[in-house]
Amino acid sequence: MAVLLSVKSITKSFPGVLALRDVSFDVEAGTVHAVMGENGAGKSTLMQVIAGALRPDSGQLVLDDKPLTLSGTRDALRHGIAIVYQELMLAPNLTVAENVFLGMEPRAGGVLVDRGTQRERTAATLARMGVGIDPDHRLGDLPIAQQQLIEICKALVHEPRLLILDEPTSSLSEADALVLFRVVRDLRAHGVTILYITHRMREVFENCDTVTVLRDGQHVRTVPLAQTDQDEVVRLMVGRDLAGVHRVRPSEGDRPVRLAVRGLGDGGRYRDISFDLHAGEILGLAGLVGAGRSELVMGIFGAPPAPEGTIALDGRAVRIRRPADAMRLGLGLVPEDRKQLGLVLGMGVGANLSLSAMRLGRISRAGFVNPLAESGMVGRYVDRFRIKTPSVDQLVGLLSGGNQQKVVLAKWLATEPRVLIVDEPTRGVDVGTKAEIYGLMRALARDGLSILVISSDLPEVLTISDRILVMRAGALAGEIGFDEASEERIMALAALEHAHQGQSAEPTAA
Amino acid sequence: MSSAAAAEGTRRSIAARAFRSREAGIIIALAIMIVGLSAFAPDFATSDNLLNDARNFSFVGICVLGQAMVMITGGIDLSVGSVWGLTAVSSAALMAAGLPTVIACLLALLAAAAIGLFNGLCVTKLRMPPFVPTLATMSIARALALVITRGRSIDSFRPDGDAFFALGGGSTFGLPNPFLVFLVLSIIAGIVLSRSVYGRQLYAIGGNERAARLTGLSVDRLKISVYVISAITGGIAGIIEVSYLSSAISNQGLGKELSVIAAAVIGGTALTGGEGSVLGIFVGTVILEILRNGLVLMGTDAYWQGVFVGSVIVLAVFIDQVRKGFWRTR
Amino acid sequence: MSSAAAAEGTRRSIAARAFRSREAGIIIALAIMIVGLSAFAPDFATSDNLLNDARNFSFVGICVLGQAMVMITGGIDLSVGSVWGLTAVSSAALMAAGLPTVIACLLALLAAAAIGLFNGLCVTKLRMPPFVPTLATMSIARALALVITRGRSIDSFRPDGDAFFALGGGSTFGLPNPFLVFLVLSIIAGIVLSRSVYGRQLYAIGGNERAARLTGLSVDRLKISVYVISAITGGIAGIIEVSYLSSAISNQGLGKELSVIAAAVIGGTALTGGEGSVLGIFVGTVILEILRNGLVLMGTDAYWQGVFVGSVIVLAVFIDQVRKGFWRTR
Amino acid sequence: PAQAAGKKVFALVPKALGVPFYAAAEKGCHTEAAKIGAECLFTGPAQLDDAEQVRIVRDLITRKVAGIAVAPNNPDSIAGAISAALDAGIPVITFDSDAPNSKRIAFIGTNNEGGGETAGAEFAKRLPHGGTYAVLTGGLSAANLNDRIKGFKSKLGPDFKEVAGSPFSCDDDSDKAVQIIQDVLTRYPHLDGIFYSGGWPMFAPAAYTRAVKKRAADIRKGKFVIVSFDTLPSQLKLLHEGLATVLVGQRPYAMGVDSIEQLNTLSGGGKVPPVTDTGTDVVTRANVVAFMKKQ
Ligand SMILES: Nc1ncnc2c1ncn2[C@@H]1O[C@H](COP(=O)(O)OP(=O)(O)OP(=O)(O)O)[C@@H](O)[C@H]1O
Ligand SMILES: Nc1ncnc2c1ncn2[C@@H]1O[C@H](COP(=O)(O)OP(=O)(O)OP(=O)(O)O)[C@@H](O)[C@H]1O
Ligand SMILES: [Mg+2]
Ligand SMILES: [Mg+2]
Repeated sequence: MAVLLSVKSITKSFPGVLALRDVSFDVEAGTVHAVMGENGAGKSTLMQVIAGALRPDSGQLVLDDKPLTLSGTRDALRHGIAIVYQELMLAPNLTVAENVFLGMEPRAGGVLVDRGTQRERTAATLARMGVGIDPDHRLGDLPIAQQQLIEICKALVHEPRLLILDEPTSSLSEADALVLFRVVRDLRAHGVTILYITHRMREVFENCDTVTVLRDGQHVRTVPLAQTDQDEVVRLMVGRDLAGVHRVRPSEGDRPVRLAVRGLGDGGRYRDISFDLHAGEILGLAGLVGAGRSELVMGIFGAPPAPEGTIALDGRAVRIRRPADAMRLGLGLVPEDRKQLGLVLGMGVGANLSLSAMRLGRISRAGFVNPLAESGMVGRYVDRFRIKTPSVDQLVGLLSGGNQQKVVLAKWLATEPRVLIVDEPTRGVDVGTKAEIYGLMRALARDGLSILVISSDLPEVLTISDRILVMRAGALAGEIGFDEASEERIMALAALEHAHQGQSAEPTAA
Repeated sequence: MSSAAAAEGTRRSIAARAFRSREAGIIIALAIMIVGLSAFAPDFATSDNLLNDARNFSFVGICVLGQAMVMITGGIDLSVGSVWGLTAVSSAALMAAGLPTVIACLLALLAAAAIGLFNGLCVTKLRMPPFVPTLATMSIARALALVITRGRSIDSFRPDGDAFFALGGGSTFGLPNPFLVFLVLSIIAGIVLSRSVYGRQLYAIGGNERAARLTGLSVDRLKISVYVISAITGGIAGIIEVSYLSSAISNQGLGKELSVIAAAVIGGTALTGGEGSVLGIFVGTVILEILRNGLVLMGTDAYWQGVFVGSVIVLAVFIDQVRKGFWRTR
Repeated sequence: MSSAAAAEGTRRSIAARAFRSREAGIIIALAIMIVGLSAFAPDFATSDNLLNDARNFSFVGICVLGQAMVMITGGIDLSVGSVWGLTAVSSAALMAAGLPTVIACLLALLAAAAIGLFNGLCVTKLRMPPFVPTLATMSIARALALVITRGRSIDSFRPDGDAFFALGGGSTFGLPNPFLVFLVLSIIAGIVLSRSVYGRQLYAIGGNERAARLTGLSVDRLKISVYVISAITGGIAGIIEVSYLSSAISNQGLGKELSVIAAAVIGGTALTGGEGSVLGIFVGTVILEILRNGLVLMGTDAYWQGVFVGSVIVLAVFIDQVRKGFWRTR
Repeated sequence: PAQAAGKKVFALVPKALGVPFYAAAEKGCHTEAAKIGAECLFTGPAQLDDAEQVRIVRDLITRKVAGIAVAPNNPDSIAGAISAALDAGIPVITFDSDAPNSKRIAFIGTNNEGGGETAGAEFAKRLPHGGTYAVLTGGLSAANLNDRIKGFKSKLGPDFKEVAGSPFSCDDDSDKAVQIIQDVLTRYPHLDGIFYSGGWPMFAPAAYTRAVKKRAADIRKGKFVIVSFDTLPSQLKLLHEGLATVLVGQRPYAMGVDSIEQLNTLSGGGKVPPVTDTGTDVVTRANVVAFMKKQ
């Protein structure tokens, strides 16, 4: 096959960080080319260089055997290179259609926006992707999952020859991911070349032809997937063998109920939800995007409090009016959207880490922060989570996606909670770290921490959950015990025909 | 609720119905005021008085249009009041120096535009927070106005005929000319903001500048343009006021930046950018003026007036919030 | 670059070394000014003159401390100038009415705090953009000051002994008392902002309010508190000024909100929240005052002064940007 | 409401609210109004702003008051409004500062230039050999203050020299006024005199006393001359303590009284003199005690 793009010894550094070091490899036309690597390996940086969003310090891009120097993203688009960034790059105050065509608006009479065309072409592209989103809907009102789909749509309307997808599935549920894969195959069929970044092994082996592995900003190897296997890829990424993560049967013997939720609902997004979370249990909460899982846990956490239903902690009924109450009761919530809800991007890693612990007086005395205790704690968590950052003062916003996720987790564990709710715990986290996080959660559970895990990544829910609840359209669709658990059963419950939606399954209280 | 507001803000540009509902709250507030005033101040509802008001709020109103565009990109322009003054005196001075009216006004507006350009360059190329350069030009433009007049008022100028004085003092079809100017500019601004590529891109910058930049918008040029526009609107207000007062003095437009920004904010323009509509700021402007006018008509104790002004501002915005609240939860 | 600034902002609160470097640029600007002035205005560097300056910038400086806290949470307080005036006249009026000095001042400060509370409640509970309620109270407080004085000046009050007058007029260890008050408050504010849980939470709110909320910070209560503090600092400035002038008049602190916000911004406080340090605003405050003082000492033409003020503001911030630039790219 | 109340409503429009000078005029206005059973409506712009003042006058026309007495911020811009009032049958007179080119029926007050000349004469008399002087003013564009300064300078001989940077503007802010005096005395320690076109620095007695401390002896010896406009209590006290040389006072109270009186006559169809000079008080240390008693 012909080489479409070749990357020639690209080097890129940021203040205090050498993100890419002399990276070279070829991308063959009409293939789906996976790029893998640990968090902070330099994947996004490399992609942004290829898409003209970043200028390399040195090195050269070659497109169709012609040297390519990009003045910016517009320029890249002109050469047929489109990118979907790892973080959403959309204006929440504009409509879907306006976002899709931002900077490339179809014009009527030279100056005015041709709304009709804009709307139609957006609708058409969305239809082609098989998503039913109203082009006139205000973007900010959509959940991230859908915003992610809009990002992809935004790249597609320009009919690129080279499409870069930077962790597109990280905020998509299994179902939406399938949509994406269909689109990807469809594009490949039409000769479009795709650079595909993900941390999910299975996606790579199911959808890609070739994989390029980066480690610490250096190119490790580019190999056709046919000639390799998961373990090798992992080894290439991590530089060592990883003990594969296996399911672990929960210890027998009835554990006391830690968190008891009864008839929780907000009348719309989630209704009449009842379940028990036992001490030291890891309870999975599966479902499609839009099932209302995030809203549910937010309701438990008091942000905003659920209008209907009751919550009991260790048998005592509790009123949780605001997150502060929840924290005081020993609850922790790692939110779904780390940028909007999890982190203060403008503050340093350390400051973010200590923010929640600070309030509980863990590292402060008489209202004043104890610098030693703080730096001590921060250091511990940065090591424990292997957070890749030049210094604890580095802006969280400048960390790689996965490392940001680690900071959010660490921040909440620093509060030493008794119940930890995690919404998409490993979104954008690399295999190595995933394994660590799973191990960590198990360890914490063993020490008696109760964990409620929302995950749209089926293998993930299966691997770590002792028990799985499935939500559908705002109601509990059912519960799956450890032994019956399988992807098929989960999908069956999660995606039942909409005839049944609305009516909720009977409480699953023990 | 700001997001809810923005939601409406965008919907507006798509469905005219929602457009109305976006500003419903503030319009209700205005309606209440009008009813109240007509009741307590019989002279208020007279056409004479209303026409006076229309003339009066036009000066600030014109500036608000420019200011709103700056605010939509997430900026702020404090220099507008001083630019107003500088343009006023310089146009008068140039006429007094014998230049033809049109030339004099154009030159004065050019000076205004230059100040706007300076603001824009500082904000974009030098990455300064908008507050800084516009605060600086606020002080500089005012000083230049003083330098030109040496504190005296310019009134000796006799433009070709009194046609010039009609601009601010005259009326057409029974409507005061300044109001007509304001009306026309508002319509233009309304279309530009809600329908034009340029306008939508301004909202995009206010909504997510980084995304706008990465999408290839020439953010800097767009930002510079709004500061220039804002300065020019300030200049237009100044020139019209000169023709209205038939005399220019260096402290014209003094402190007006506050009324201008206030009108925009009351009209639902967000200082954080990305939100705002012409209808909203129009209403905001009207509220502030009929408030001032109404208080005098009702013969309120001069010393207490400030209390009423403040209270009404809060009330108006409160009504707006309440409405949005209802709108959100239903 | 604002993010880079924030980076430093946080670093400061962790490593004192970086703290210094954060404000390096603006300090350099100040140094240049001082050198320049000492060269061109021989009288500038005299201890008498410097002590006068120290007294003069203390009034505004005290307000800037409160304002900065508001701005760090992403808000703004326009009412500070009027609260200053209201507290001034009401404390004087109460003393004139024969109340003991301390009681009178406390009551006046209580009134100020009430206004701050009102602002805070509007911003949090009613979800108003900070600009609106503080603009309203700016107008209300000023009007109340007028109502109290009916435009006259209050100077007949005789507080118990002249101890009260020493507060603003006297000196201790050769340093003017207002300056000492400012110094002490600055140190307290500095420690609170960089070391206390309270202060760190303010930065978090300014950086990402939703995240802060979800992290269990009682955002509303924190926000309300800063508006109250800002109002109280305004009140303190007012009272000290009364004791300095030994008379109160309704237009005290008129338009000071602008100087206060300007000082904060020049000192590197971001109107967008999450950034700002006491050292920075201290320097910002000093720059503005010695600028005014220096222009007089150099005998600059009165009409041109505004031009210099504006230019120096831009230059100071420019130097700061340049430095940050170098700092960023190395 | 004017008619409804049955009382005639006369409006007194100052240059700006919150200025002690006009507060005195308001007092006169109210007392006189009460005497003749009319109502005094005192209203004006929050700060010196001629456009705002024009609007207020127009509003008063709409409100159909029985008469308007205005102290124009800008004689030219007010002219239109004045004509409009007369067309509406509302008599308009000016007080404190005049608008000679307008249709106003009468002017009450000392025109500021005249007052300035008086001050200038006093100043020159006390510095026979001339000398260097500074001028402190409220706002560089305030017409009435500029008139006072114009008049003041017109009486100074060639051997008087104004220092660089003068006139210094304090924006009607006592605090800033005192600061400026400090700065000026630092810069020109051997200054021979200062002219305040308004009493601002002296409204802050303690601060003022400190500011001129160094030259206090010179003032008493007549080596350093301070001539100030206005004769408010705190100024008289300072003059008595020898911290000023001459006070030139207009008579705001009288202006308030006469304004209502004349408006009343006019609204009754009567005639009034085109110009009423309320005269100026010249207060020196010699007659200050007597003057204070008189008040
Ligand atoms: N703007 C920036 N300023 C400073 N450092 C940066 C910046 N962007 C990225 N980095 C650093 O460069 C390195 C590579 O970042 P990059 O985002 O490419 O990693 P990644 O492979 O995409 O990781 P992930 O899988 O978590 O997305 C990281 O150490 C990151 O902290
Ligand atoms: N695909 C969708 N179609 C329509 N509405 C959706 C969709 N996805 C999300 N929503 C909206 O968001 C609400 C719930 O979204 P939420 O993010 O809570 O889903 P979720 O189960 O948490 O999925 P995830 O957490 O994996 O994103 C829905 O009630 C709906 O209002
Ligand atoms: Mg990445
Ligand atoms: Mg969710």
